Amino acid sequence: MIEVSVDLLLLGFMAVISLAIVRMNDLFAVAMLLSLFSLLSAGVFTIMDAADVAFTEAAVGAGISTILMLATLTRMDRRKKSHKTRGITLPLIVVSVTGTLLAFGTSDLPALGDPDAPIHRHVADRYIEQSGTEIGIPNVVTSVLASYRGYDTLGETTVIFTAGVGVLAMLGMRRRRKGSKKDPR
Amino acid sequence: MLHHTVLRVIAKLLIPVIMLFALYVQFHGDYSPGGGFQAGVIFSAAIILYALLFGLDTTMDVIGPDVLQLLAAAGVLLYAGVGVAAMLLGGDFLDYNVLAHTPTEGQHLGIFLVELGVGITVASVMLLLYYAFVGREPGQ
Amino acid sequence: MSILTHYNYEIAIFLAMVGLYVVIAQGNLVKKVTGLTMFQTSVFILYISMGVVQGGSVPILDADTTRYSNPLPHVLILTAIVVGVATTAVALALILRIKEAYGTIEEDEIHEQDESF
Amino acid sequence: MSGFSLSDQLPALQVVLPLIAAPLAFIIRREALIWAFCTVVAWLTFAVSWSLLGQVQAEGTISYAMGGWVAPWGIQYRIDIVNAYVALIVSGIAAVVFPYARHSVLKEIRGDRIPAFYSLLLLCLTGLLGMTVTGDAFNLFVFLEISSLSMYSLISLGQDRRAFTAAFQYLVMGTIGGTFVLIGVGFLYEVTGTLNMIDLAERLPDVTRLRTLHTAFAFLVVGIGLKLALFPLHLWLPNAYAFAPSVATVFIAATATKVAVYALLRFVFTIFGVEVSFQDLPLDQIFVVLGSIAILSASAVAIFQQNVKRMLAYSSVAQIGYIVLGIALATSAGLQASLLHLFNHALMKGALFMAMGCLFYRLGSVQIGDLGGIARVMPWTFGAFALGGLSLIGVPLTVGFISKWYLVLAILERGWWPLAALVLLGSLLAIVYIWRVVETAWFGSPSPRNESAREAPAGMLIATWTLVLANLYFGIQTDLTVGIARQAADVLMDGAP
Repeated sequence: MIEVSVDLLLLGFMAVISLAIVRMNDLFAVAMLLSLFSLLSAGVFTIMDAADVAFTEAAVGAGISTILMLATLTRMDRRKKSHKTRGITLPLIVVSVTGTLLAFGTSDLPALGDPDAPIHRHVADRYIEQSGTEIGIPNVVTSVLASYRGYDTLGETTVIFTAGVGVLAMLGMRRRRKGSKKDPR
Repeated sequence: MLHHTVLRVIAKLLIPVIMLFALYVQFHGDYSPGGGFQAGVIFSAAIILYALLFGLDTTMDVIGPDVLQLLAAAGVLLYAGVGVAAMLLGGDFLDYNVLAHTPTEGQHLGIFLVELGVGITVASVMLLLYYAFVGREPGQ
Repeated sequence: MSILTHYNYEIAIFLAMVGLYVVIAQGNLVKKVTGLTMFQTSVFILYISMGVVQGGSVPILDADTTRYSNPLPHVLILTAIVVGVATTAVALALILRIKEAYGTIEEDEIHEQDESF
Repeated sequence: MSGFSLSDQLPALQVVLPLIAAPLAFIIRREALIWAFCTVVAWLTFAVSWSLLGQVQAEGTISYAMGGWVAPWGIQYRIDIVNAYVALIVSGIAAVVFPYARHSVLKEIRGDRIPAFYSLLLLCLTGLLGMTVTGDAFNLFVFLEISSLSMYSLISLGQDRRAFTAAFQYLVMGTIGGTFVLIGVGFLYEVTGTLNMIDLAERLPDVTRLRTLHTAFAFLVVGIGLKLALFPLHLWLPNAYAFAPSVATVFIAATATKVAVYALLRFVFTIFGVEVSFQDLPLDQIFVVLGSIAILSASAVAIFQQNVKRMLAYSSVAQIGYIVLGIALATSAGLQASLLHLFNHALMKGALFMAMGCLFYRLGSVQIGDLGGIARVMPWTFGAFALGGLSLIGVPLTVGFISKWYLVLAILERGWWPLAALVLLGSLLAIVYIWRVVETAWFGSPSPRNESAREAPAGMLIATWTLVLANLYFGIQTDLTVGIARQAADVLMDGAP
């Protein structure tokens, strides 16, 4: 039971933070709240036994993304101007339709955690039962990531490379100024 | 630059530890959570910490952007290269079984190499991103 | 994980929709990116919830454990997280250039400038 | 172990070749060398597509297990006539775009960004081909994101500052689309336990959780619809095409939406099957409405554009309307018309945007007002535009006519004759917007700058005319394309094997 309570507590915090992000005009605060949002989701992942995912979300969402966002914000006005002119009707309709559809779709899913759900019975059980002998390493996530679905991971590495090339193409890379000791900030 | 002596001393002590942890995450991913991606992020975080305290220019002296661009490409090429090596040895692309005498040995070798490729690309791209964002001068 | 209910799905959907709302309704480009990240992160929670097995544990093989949570959603979401941060990086780089070119990152002010051409 | 055999490895090489070339192009750093290297890679990739198509025609469907792990445990590449055909379109366009790119890139892209630009083009090619040949639903998402990220970056490198906002808008809509696809794939996985497309197709008829299934369908159609600029999800497209660098526009306009259409067809026909898509769910009615509105409204808006690239972009939205209309018929003939138009539209839009690139190279503008009398100064460039325009309108002896002909036949077969009238009306509107450009360029009085302009460089013209001649060749010699499109349509209608 304790896990469920912690889970609900974390998700509740996330809900509060998400609403705060909607209201907030200070972009630095938004960036910090988003970082917190990611950190809490890492906690949720841990509770759901997804240790690798939690680790990554904490390092990426709460780490790198936040650094990049803050680095961007140093070049911006700190506060977002609050424009009241934008209509909120269309966004609300889009969001309600999408949300209702998602709720409709998930309402038909097997009970959460049901070990007999189709998702656990077809492909996944082989990974758990055979990876010990076929791959020979204990972390099943690593086995699937690097071997059974290693091609996806090559794609993932390519995605990161693409982002790197794309950002360099947009921002360029400054050459180091020889002899300059000036602090970049 | 402000002389945050305390911060600098602590950072100098911390950075090697963070790097060591990154290496642990990289090479212990078979047994515990972690792997190339997480290790790459942590490794880049160590250097970003250095850059925060000692300045971008000093950091660029340690690891220049040209080297990082080479490394970013090298990681992808290492990963894909393992796949091509498997092809040349008679398997399908990324079939690690053919890389060594026994399939499990091949799997170990293959996973070690591709995770290394991921780690190298991720660490260098993350640093490049940091350099690009912080070092950006309009008109560049 | 011991036992869970459908609440996980419903809260994750709520979070995803708040994120989507921020993307569509708010004109500040940084907030749009924030919304995208929230949207994606909440979908990740949805995915990982599907991988939960009651009484299961972290999928690292161990002689004493008999039941593990499903590793495949974890692998898929690891990839999706990476895609997410890659997208964020590209988006922020674009914002930086937009700010330099237009002097603002508010959508309506950008439109005004483009129309005055 | 059987040893290395090149012909067995072609499915992987189709994607791995440009994937490996992209980081290499990034680190070569010598402009001429990069260009030559990329061109060779594009041609090799085209050769691979060509031999794969031959293999599929001779021996039937090819299956390839990535990492040696058979489906559904590993990722499978599965190539039948449908994706062999789409891969040929994509790599064929790449094989013409790279030779064309040299001068245009030197002119439009800053020197220090050229390696990145070529690398991104190759990554885009990698992503699109990866989406095309994969047999795994999640792997499709990964390569979709590779192509998307490279496209956002390519578009942002345009010279106008609106390129940044266009790229940002596309990024936001594209990411929502990608996440929708992710949700759809997740729901499918949840109810079947598999990610392999064929395995999914076999297991879906037994699925009783219909609410989840139908939600997955909706998210996949909307998600892919965002990528293929299905009306009203097309808002990102006009500015993206108009303000991207010329080479990027040519490549993206000729290939990206085609691959998105392919992904849609794969999900709708192969995975869900005709029964779920058109009988349980009203996809045909939705697509008839959206397709018709797209043809009329986008063609009408195109008439009022001042920027010719933007005009052609709206025309692309209309052309997607034709393709969607063919799908909505849910008949083999309708699909054949759509598949034909994939190929033919790639040829005509490729040629037209290439001609635009030639104009931009000399004039630095593609506003109609700046094109006065240019046809007399740059006859080859403008001749290419005029012939491409005729093809777009659908004049006999061009590929455009073949597309429209088969589409109208398919419509009449279903007896939906008002739609046939709509297709003809679309052509009339196309005459109007193409004529506006031709009129100015032919009869307008040239400004001093236009008078002193010269014909575009030979390298660009040769590539442009290659596509123009292809428009004519495949408009007359239709056996190849019509035959393959027919086979592909039959494969799709049959659903999973």
